[in-house]
This record gives sequence, C-alpha cells and structure tokens, in this order.
Amino acid sequence: MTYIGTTFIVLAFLLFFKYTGSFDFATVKFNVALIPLPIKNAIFIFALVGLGTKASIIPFHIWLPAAHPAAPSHVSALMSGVMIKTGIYMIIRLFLDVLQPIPAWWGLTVLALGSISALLGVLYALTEHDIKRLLAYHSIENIGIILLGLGSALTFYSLGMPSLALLGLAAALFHTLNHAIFKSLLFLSAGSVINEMHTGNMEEYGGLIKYMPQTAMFFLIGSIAISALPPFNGFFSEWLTFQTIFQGIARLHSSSQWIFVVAAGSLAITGGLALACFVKAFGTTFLARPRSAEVAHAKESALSMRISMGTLALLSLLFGIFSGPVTILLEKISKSFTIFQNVTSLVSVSSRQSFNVGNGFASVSAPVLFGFLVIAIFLTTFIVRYLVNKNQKVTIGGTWDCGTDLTPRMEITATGFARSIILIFKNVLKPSIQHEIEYRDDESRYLPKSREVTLSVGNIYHSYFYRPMQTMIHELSLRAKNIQSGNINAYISYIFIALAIALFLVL
Amino acid sequence: MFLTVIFLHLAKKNFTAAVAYGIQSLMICLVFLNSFFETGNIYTYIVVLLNLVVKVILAPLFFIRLIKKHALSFSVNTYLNTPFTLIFIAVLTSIAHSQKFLPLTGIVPTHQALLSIALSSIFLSLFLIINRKGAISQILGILSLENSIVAFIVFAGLEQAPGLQIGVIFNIFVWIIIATIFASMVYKHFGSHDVTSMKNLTD
Amino acid sequence: MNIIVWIIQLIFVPAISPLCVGIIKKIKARLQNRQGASIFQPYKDLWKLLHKDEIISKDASWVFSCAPIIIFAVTLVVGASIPLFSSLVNNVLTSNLLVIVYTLSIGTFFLALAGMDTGSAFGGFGSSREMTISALAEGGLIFSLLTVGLVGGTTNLFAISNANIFASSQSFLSILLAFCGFFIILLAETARFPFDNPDTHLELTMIHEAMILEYSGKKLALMEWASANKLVIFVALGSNLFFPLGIAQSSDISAVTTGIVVFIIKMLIFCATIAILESSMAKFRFFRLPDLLITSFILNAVAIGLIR
Amino acid sequence: MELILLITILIAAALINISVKNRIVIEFLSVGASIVAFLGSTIIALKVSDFGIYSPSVFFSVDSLGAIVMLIIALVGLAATVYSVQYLRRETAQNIIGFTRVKQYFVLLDLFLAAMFLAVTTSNPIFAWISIEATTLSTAFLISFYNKPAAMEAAWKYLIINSIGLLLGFLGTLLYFTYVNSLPGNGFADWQLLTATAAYLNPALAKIAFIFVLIGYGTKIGLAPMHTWLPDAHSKAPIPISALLSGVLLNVAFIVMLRFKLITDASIGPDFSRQLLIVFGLLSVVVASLINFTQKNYKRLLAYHSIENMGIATLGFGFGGLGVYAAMLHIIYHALIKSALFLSSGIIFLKYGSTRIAKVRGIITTLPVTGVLFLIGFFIITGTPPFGMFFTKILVFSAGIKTYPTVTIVALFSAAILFISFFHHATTMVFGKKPPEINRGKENAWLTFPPLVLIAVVFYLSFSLPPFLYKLITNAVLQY
Repeated sequence: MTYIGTTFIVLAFLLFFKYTGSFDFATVKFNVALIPLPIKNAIFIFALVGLGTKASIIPFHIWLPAAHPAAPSHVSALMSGVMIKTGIYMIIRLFLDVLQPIPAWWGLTVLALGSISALLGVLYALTEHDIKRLLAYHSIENIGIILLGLGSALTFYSLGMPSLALLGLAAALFHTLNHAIFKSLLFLSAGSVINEMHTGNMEEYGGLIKYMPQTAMFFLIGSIAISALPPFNGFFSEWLTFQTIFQGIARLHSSSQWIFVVAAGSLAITGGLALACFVKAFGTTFLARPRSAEVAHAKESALSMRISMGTLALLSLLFGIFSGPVTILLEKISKSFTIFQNVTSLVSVSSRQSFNVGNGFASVSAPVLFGFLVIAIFLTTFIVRYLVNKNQKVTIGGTWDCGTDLTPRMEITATGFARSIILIFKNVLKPSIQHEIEYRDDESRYLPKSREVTLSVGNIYHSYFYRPMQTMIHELSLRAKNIQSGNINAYISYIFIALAIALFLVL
Repeated sequence: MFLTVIFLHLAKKNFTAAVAYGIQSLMICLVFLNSFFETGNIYTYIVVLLNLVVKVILAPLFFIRLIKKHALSFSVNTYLNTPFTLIFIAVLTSIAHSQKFLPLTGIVPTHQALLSIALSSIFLSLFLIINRKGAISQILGILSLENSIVAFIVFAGLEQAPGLQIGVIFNIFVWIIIATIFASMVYKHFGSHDVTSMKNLTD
Repeated sequence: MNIIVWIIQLIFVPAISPLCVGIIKKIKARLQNRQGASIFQPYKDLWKLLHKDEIISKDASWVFSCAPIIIFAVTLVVGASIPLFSSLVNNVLTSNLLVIVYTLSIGTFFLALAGMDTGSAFGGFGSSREMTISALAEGGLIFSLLTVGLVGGTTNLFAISNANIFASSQSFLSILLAFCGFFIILLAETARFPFDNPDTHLELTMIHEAMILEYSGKKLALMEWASANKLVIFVALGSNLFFPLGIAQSSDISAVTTGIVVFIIKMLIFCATIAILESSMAKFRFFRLPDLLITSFILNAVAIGLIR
Repeated sequence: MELILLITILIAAALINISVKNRIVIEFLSVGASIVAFLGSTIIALKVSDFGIYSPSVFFSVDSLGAIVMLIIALVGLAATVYSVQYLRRETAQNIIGFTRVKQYFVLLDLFLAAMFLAVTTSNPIFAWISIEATTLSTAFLISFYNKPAAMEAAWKYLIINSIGLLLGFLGTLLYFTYVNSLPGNGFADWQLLTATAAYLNPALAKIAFIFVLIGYGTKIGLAPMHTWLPDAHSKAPIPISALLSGVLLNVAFIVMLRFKLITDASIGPDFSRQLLIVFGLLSVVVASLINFTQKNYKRLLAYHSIENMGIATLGFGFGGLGVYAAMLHIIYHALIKSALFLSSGIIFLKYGSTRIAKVRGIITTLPVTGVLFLIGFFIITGTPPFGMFFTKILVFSAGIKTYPTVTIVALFSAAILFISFFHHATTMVFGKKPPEINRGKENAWLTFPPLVLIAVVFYLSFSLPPFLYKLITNAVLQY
C-alpha cells in the first residue's frame, strides 16, 4: 500500500529532476524558479498523495489501522509517534522550504484535507472496539490537526502574512511533539493491558483499574492529554492551532475565510468527539465490572514499563505547564527556515508565564491554570472531608439496579457507547446493523431466546476507491493473459506482425 | 524455389511436402553452384556438397522416416482454407514486390526480381509456419525460411567465408536432428502432430 | 477594594447557584398552579445531603469518589475566570474562551467516567448520551463565543465584556444569531428541556440524573451543586458576553453593587425563560437532539460569516 | 590465451563426460571446468579493464561489456553447476531421473556454457549467431529434461519460436554486410570493421537490418511481444538451468543486440534505434507486470519478472545518457539476483514438490535460511531502497523523464503494480501458515550456499563497486 505512495513521491522527485537536474534539495531550491507552475502543481499533488500515504491522511490511510494490530505495541508506539511524522516533515520541508513561493490554494487544500482527516479519523476511532486500531485512528486524527496548523501556515505565507504563518508552523510542530509523547504513552499502556489480557478487543476488558491501577492512571493521563483537556500538553498545542485558525477567520475574506471557518468547526467537533471516544476507551477498559474471566488474572505491568510510561506521563504534564517557553523555542527552530528569517513573532511569554498570542487577542497561563485547579481541588476536598460532618459513615453496597441482580452483560459495551454517535453520523460512516434473533418457539414472536446485534462500519475507501482499482488492474491482467494463449501459431504470428508493423513504420 | 514454397502451402501430404523441401534445397544448391562457377572458390564447392548432403538428402530422409514411423501421411489441416491461403500468398508476394522494400531488394539492382522473389518466399515461409498446425509442416516451414534467407543472401551477394557457412550448415544439421526427435516426442506425448494440442502452458 | 471584588468573584458562583435553581423550580411550580417550595430550598437540600451517610457501590473505583470533587473544583475555577458582575478584574491568565470551554469539559469527562464506573445499566447509557450531546455541543459553544470574540477583537472573556460590542450596528444581527445558538447550547449543557429532564428518574429519558444515580450524601451534594454552578456559569456567559450592560467597569462600591444587581436581574430573566420553556414544551426524542445542536452550530457559523 | 583455454576446457569436459561412466567424475569434471572458466574470465576481465580490449586471436575479441557479461556467465555458471550437483542427487534420490539423464545434463550444461562464452567473446557476428543458435540447441533438451508433456511443449515452443527469431536475426545480421562484402577480402568481418565502415551503409538498409536484428535477438532476450516462449521454458526447465537461462542467456543475447545497435548508431545516429528500444522495452515492462499481477506459479512469476527487468534495461539503453550506465548495472544485479532467486526457489520446490504459489506457505518455518534468502532476494530485485536495483531503476527513470515523460510514468506505475503483486506473493509464500503435511526440514548447505554467495555479491556490489569492475562499466558506457 505504502509503495503506491512511494511511487508518487518518486514521481514528484523525478519531476524535480526533470526541471532542476538534481535530487538535492539545496539545488532544487536554488533553481526552483525553473519549474513552470502547472508542473509545480502536479508536483504538489503527487507529493501530497505520496506523503499523505506515508503520514496516513484520509483517504490514503487504510494501511495504518491494518498495520497497528499486527505490530507489537512498542513498535506501534514508534509507528504512530515517529514514523508517520516523517511524512509531515517532508511536507513541511517541501512546501514551506523547497518549493516556495507557492500558490495559496495549496495551503487551503492541505487545510481541507487536515479537517477531513481530523473529523473522519476520530469518527472511525469511535467505531472501533479494538484498542490498538482505535489508537491508530486517533493518530490519523492528530495528523489531521497537525495539518490544520500546517495548512494555515502555508496559506498565510502565500497570502503575505509571514508572522501568522510562523505561528501556524509553531502550532503544527508543537502538536507533532505532543502527539509523539501522549500517543506513545497510550500505546505503551494499551500494550501492557494487551499483554495481560491477550486480546485487543475492548469488549472483553472492564474493571482493570482494580488490577492494574498505575497503568490505568497512565492511560487516564494519556486520554486527558489527547482529548485536549487542560492543563496537559495536548490542550495547548490544540489551543495554538485554534488561535491560528481564528486569526485566519478574522483576517481573511470570502472563500478562504469559509475554509478556515470549516476547519475551526471540524477541529472543535473533533475535540468533543475525541473526548467521547476516550471516555469510551477508558471506561470500557478500566472501569465497571470485568466482562471476561481473563481480567481476574491481570497483574500490574512490569516496573520498567511503568517507569517508561511514568516518564512519558510526566513529560506530557510538563510540556503542558511550560507550553509557553516550549512554543517560543519551537518558533526559534522554525525561524531556521529561510522564509522565516526575520519575521516578527506573535507569541510572547510575559511574567507569571502568561502566554499571549497576537498582542492580547488570546492569552493563557498554564501554570496559573494548573495551580488554580489544584488549589480548588484541595480546597473542596478539605472542606468536604474535614469541615463538614467529619464523622460520616460510608458503607459499601451493591450497585442499585431496580432490584435485579446485575450481570456484566448489563453494563454498557464499547459498541453500545458509540452507537448513538455512529447513528448520528450514519451518512458518513455507512454503518450496517444486523439483528439475529433466535426465538424460543416459532409460534410466539414475543419470547426471544437470544438476540445478537452486529454493528459494523462499511469501509467506503475499500469499497469505492481501492477495491475498484484493484479489480481494474485484475481485469487488465486477465486481458493481458490472453496474449499467453498457449497457441504456438499465435505466438509466431505475434513475431510476424511485430516485424511487419516495424518494417512498415520505417519504410 | 518460390513455387516450391507455394506448393508447401498447398501440399496436403507430408510426404510430398518433404519431397518439395528437398527440391527447394536442390534449387539452393544449384544457386550456390552457380556462384561457385562465378567465383571459382573451391570452398564454395565444399559448401555446395554439404548443402546437398544435409538438406537435399538427409533432411527429407529424416522426415520420410518420421512420417513412415508414425504413419501420418496427411498433414494436419490449416487455419485458412486453400482459397484464402492463396489470396494471402498473393497479398504477401505483392507486398514483397512493392516499392516499399526497394532498399532491401535493391541491394544488387541486377538481381532485383530475384531478391523480391526471395523476400516474398521468406514471408511466405513465415506465413506457412503460422498457418500450418502440423509439427512437421512447421519444421519444414522453418527450414524453407532458412532456405529462402540463404537464397536472398546469395542473390544479394552476401555470402560469408566458407568456414562460417559450414558452421551454419552444421548448425542446421543439428537443428534438423533435434527437431525431428522433438517431433516424434511430441507425437509420443500428445498422440498427434497437431501443435494446437499443446495448450497446457497458459497464464 | 480589588481584593474584595476578587473574593466576591471567587465565591459568587457557588453562593448564588442554589438560589438560581430554586427560582427556576419556583417559577415552574407557579406555572403548574402549585405553591412550590421556597426559592431557598436547594440550600437546605445541599446542607441535608452534606450531613447524610453514604453508600458506595463495591464496583466503584477511586474515579467514582474523586469525580465529584474534581467536577466541583472545575466549576469553581471556571466561575472565577468569567465576568460575572464586574469586568475590571481583567484576568488574562485563565479567562480565555477556549480555556473555559475545555476546562468545563474536564468536568464532563469525569462525570461520564463516574457514570460508567459503577457498572450500572443506567450510568453507562447516561454517560454515552451525555458525551454524544456534549461532543456535538462543543462546536456550537466555541463558535458562539468566538463570534462575540471576533466582534470584540479578542478571545479574553473579560475584554469581550468590556469592549462595547454594540458599537457597530451591523454586527448586531450576528450577535443575535450567535446568542440564539448559545442559548440552545446552554440548554444542552445544563441538562435542561428539551435535551434532558432535570427532575425525572425515568430511565428512558434521563441523562444527567442517570450518571449520578449511584451517588449519595456529600458526593451527591457536590454533584448537584456543581451542576447548579454550571447553570450559573452559562447564564453569566450568556448575559455578560452578549449583553454586557451595566457590568461594573470600576471598583467603587456603587458600580459593583449595581453590577451585582444587574446581574441578578439578568439571571432572573434567564431563569424565567428557562422555566417557561420547560413548562411549555416537551422533551425531544434523543435522535432529534443532534438536529437542534447542528442548527445552533450553523447559526453560529452564519453569524461568524456575517461579521464585517 | 585464457579464453581459448577455458572454452576448450569446457567443451573438453563435455566431450569427456559423454564417455565417463562414473557420476562423481562427471560432477567433478564439470564443476572443475566451471571453476576454471570462472578464474579464466576473471583474469580476462582484469586484463580488459587494464588494456581496454583483449583479443588473443583474430577470431576472438573481448571488450568491456563482453568482459562484464563473461564475469556474469562465469559466476552464475559456477553457482549453477555447484548447485546442480546436489540438486540432481536429490532428484535421483526421489528417483525422478536416472544416471544417463544426469550425464546428458552435465554434458549439455557444459556445452551451453561454452556456447555462451563463445557468443560473447567471438569477434565475428555470424559466429556469434551460430553460437547463440548453439545455446538454443543445447538448452532445448535441458528444457525437455523431465520428459513430461508440459516440458515437451515448452521445449517445442522454445525451439520453434527461437529458431524463427534467430533466422530473422540471421538475415538482419547479414544485411549489415552489404558494404563490407563489396570490399576486397575474404569477407571475414568482425565487429570493429563493421562499426568502422558503418558510415557507408545504406541508411534505409541499416534501419531494416536493425529491425530484423531487434526482432530476432529480441525473441531471445524475451522482449514483448516475442517473449511468449520465455515463461514456459523458464518454468519447465530444471532449476539451475532456469537460473542460467533467466540470469545469463538473456544478457548474452542482449549484448549481441547492443553491438548491432552500436553499428546502426554509427550509421544513422542513435535516435532510430533508441525509439525502437523504448517501444519494445515499455511493452515488455507493461505486459510482464500486468500478467504477473494474477500469477499462480512462482517460477513463472520469476520468469515474467526477468522480462520486466529486461524491459527496464532496454528502456535504459533507449533513454541513453545516464540510462545506459544504470541499465548496465541493472543487468548485472538482475543476472545475479534472479539466478539466486531461482536457485532458492529450487530448494522450495524440492521441499514442497509444487511450483504453485497457493501450495507454498510458511517457508520461514519450514526452511528458515531459504526463506530469508528468498525474502532478501525479493527485496533487492523489486528495488527496495537501500539496495542497488532501486538506484538503477531511479536512474533509468530519471534519464527518461527528461525526454519521454509519459513512457517513464507508465513504466513507473507498472513497476509499482509489479512490486505489489510480487510483495503479496512473496510474503504469503514466506510467511503465512505452513501446510500440515510439510514439516520443518534441515537445509543442505550445498544447496543454500550458491544463492547465498550470489546475494552476498550483490550486497557488496550495491554498496561499493570494485575498481576494475567500475572501470569496465565506465568504458562500456563510453562505448555504447
């Protein structure tokens, strides 16, 4: 699958070579002016398809969810954390550096693609109940968010607003960094869960928080970070991206403004859906009662794993609290691009770590927010625990369920949790619901013996894009096989015909 | 010689075909002999003799023995029936005589007619191989192709050093042996000389 | 003086929120020709709950017991970082609109987790529905706040309420549209009609109640209180960002008092509207709610488009 | 002198083998002969790299390209011979074949090698033609070795089609002599003379001649649409022979064709021949990759893959410039890797007893070493980045994109299609669930060693070319 992408990349580079006579970026950049605009656009499209496949942007993403469950967890951590970022790196390198100057619609295209893959990525993640596939789809979503920053950067630069472009690039880079951190954290903790449970199917988890509390804690932190809740790092990079897009809405007009509005909307809804998705993931994995006997045998993961997860969790908190300085640093880095050599930065960190964007347009102070939350929590705990009604009796009882005895099959499943959202977005996801009802007896249809509901999501990319392509090639190949009919006279006549045609073309 | 090629096309019996090939080769030998008289090169004489031995005597004998052995006096039928075959022959011949092949046939202006005939017989032999389904007919076709090429060469005055020619003839000799062996093996495996029965290797 | 204003700002939301709920209950009762409990009843309820003993499900984990505290704390933080009655405490540290939205969703997150934690059949679908609605509501909320933000030229809430957003008359229409959008979101987020019925425990309809079904005693008190706070917060946002009239610009007593009075009046208006709405219309079917939320989203998008 | 020596030794080995009764002796003789051949050709190659051209007598002359191909023949020939010893023993053990057949096999193998050496090293086109015809004749029996109907059919098609092609080639060859023969002399003309006097050739005649030659030798190279015999022959021959056919024989025919191209270019400039080469190359690439997409037999898979690679090399020569260099390297890599793949597939065949892809699963569990070899070979040959073939392909395409963008893009995409199909087949064969009846067996070092060596050589070559080889290649590039 990725080889198609590689082919497109090769094609783009060949086009470079054709016009600049070199594969070396420096040289290409030096005489990029030799490339005529239509060819440049062709290069853009090829490169976008190719690198999009590498970075697994929808609709070129199908290999990623397929690859993740196959790979061991630490490998998937690398794959999502690092590997797909190489595509992003190449996109930045090519479009922001090598191919400059570029037309505005490139940036807008990237922006549109970004919003699509962010929104669809999280929707597909909601439909998954294999934990690693779920995380894989979240990688797609985050790549989309990164692209949002990147696309706005491209657009701003080609519309002559370099400082905004710088902001967008910084946002993209920051989110890349953050995503690497919390996605690795999530994959590692998911991996240790899978090690204990020997399955990736979340429907068989449940109640794991009692058996592996620390892993649960780490997964919770990861979920908070990835669903962009303050004060963890995910929030601040998404915040920056939002600010960039807001600037776009504020400064631009007509169609481009609308694209930015759509981007902002998709980003907002993506945030909400990601939240829902991780409530589902954490809830069905760690909370409530076990759904399978396996859970009882689960043990806390090994110390080394816990240490590495702990480090990542701490990192994601620190990157959140010190998001201001980090962003400044990233902007410094992005200034190494020739186009950003002397561009005034929009981000500034004042005293008290207040972190301003676009002189007073937006500002937030992560440490203060964090401190504020902590203080409030402590205050509440203190008052409620020790001031009001100290000698309160707490008794442990069973969960109330209208008097019936509660079985694990009564609690909500991952599929059930996402069902309502899936049905709301059914035009996009094309879900298929099959009911299999077995009745006690054929006469009365009122006493079902067992009822099985399968809720599956149609993979529109396979059915409308890849499958047809494959069948087409297959057809062609079958046609081509007619050449090899096995009849020797036919073979000889090929030679004769080839000879005749060649002779007649020449003479 | 040209006529023999046409005859090969028409010949229904393998036997007659083999004989016709012998006659054709005889023609070639005569041509060679002619050139020998022109040049007076003694090696050419040897070549002629070899030709005579290999093509005129041995080759037909092989075939006749083959035919006798497998008792297949009648060649397997063709793709095109006789009238169409004739039409095709006419077309090919006219093409070969057309102006288009002037550079080819004009190598030796004096021999242009002969060259055109040789060329047309090359095409006809190719067509023969394509048209015939019989193994033996295909072998004969290839041999007659070789003959006509040789004729063309001789007319075009492109004879090579006799050593090389001897090599070529030796080659042809080996080829004939192998081909006949294969033909009989084909008969053994497929129960007929119909090459169209060999259709296992597709895809 | 500023200090006092700050302190008031900090305790204002939790102090006033039960009253707000009480008022709504009272008006509804009146509309149903009932006498109704006094508007201070919620205070008594909270007090009583705080002194009750608790039963905790054996399936519950620490998430269950931490959730109420976190949720309450979140409402405290947010309450302190939005303009209530005075815009002079220009809080540039935490009062960014996105910060508010996402901090509120911390509360939602833990609420949903707490709902799933006990593994009861109700809690699960309660949190599922809650997350569905809040996910769809988030876009509308951000957009509606963004509209006034763009008009005011900043995303800092105090600055927005400070800026005279009615200066240019043609932005009035977009603000009005945005407010309609915002009001729908308000109903959704505070679990009001037509999204949720705050005083039913019928498993077919309940959303918010389903999640806190397992709570009792102090935790229940915190939960109730927190939801009341949320209501006040949204009312404050609606009233002070879209109609920042009479909000205290300076820190002298008269201004502050007028600010408080004005805010309470606005709050009364809001409560009345909500109450009338709740007693005049029925709850929607669950799968019709998205249409409503999408409507608000579209309204806000149009509003943004209309800004010049 | 080495040249005469090695060829005579090969032929001698063959002739002696006819009379020898003892199997060991036969094997020893042929292996020894091929070792000598290998040493001899290395010496010759070194000489050529020093003196540019090497001709011990008027009949023989080895130029740089010839030296390269000689090396290929020698190396692959040695590997194949060593391999076939063990391979045939296995087959006799499974009593598929008897002693007489083994004898025939080695005799013909030596003759085949000798003929190929002759074809490359001779200085006279006609003699080159004769020796190539000789390769056809010597391999015809090897292809029908197993004497099954399918093998018979393959051999028959091979014989007939190649004879026709070569006869056309013969005609074309002789057409080049039109001017030379008009000169005084005994008409024994070598390549140099032809090239030197090419300018006096009638241009139209040169064109026709090149067409005949291209069609003729193209049949032997396996360019579409004359390729039809190739998959049959390569899939039905004994494995070592398939390796030789696919890895070496194609290249031999290729360089003969190239020499004629040289003459034609000298006569009427390069454009004409280049266009023809591009047309046929593109055809081969497209057809091969399309047919391979739904291929069920792994030997045929490899065979079609050689067609595709030959097509790419042809494209390279057609594009000219950088493409020529790339194509040279490509030919070298392809020869070595393809034979390595065939040899390892032979081990697989011995294990699974079937050439159907569907029947072969889980090689990595049953034959770990072979599985790894097969996989590495596959990665190299499909042009996966770190290895040489990737760069050669890229270079060929980058040479093409300037002048023939559409051709290049089509070729690129068919290469992609081929990679996908190949990847799919190879992974399912190597990994995948092994059939229950096949159990893990230990591999014979004599069988795994030759392909291992070949792959190692390619590894080495793809990262650093030894100076003498580099010199040879550069000279060849300058020449062609």
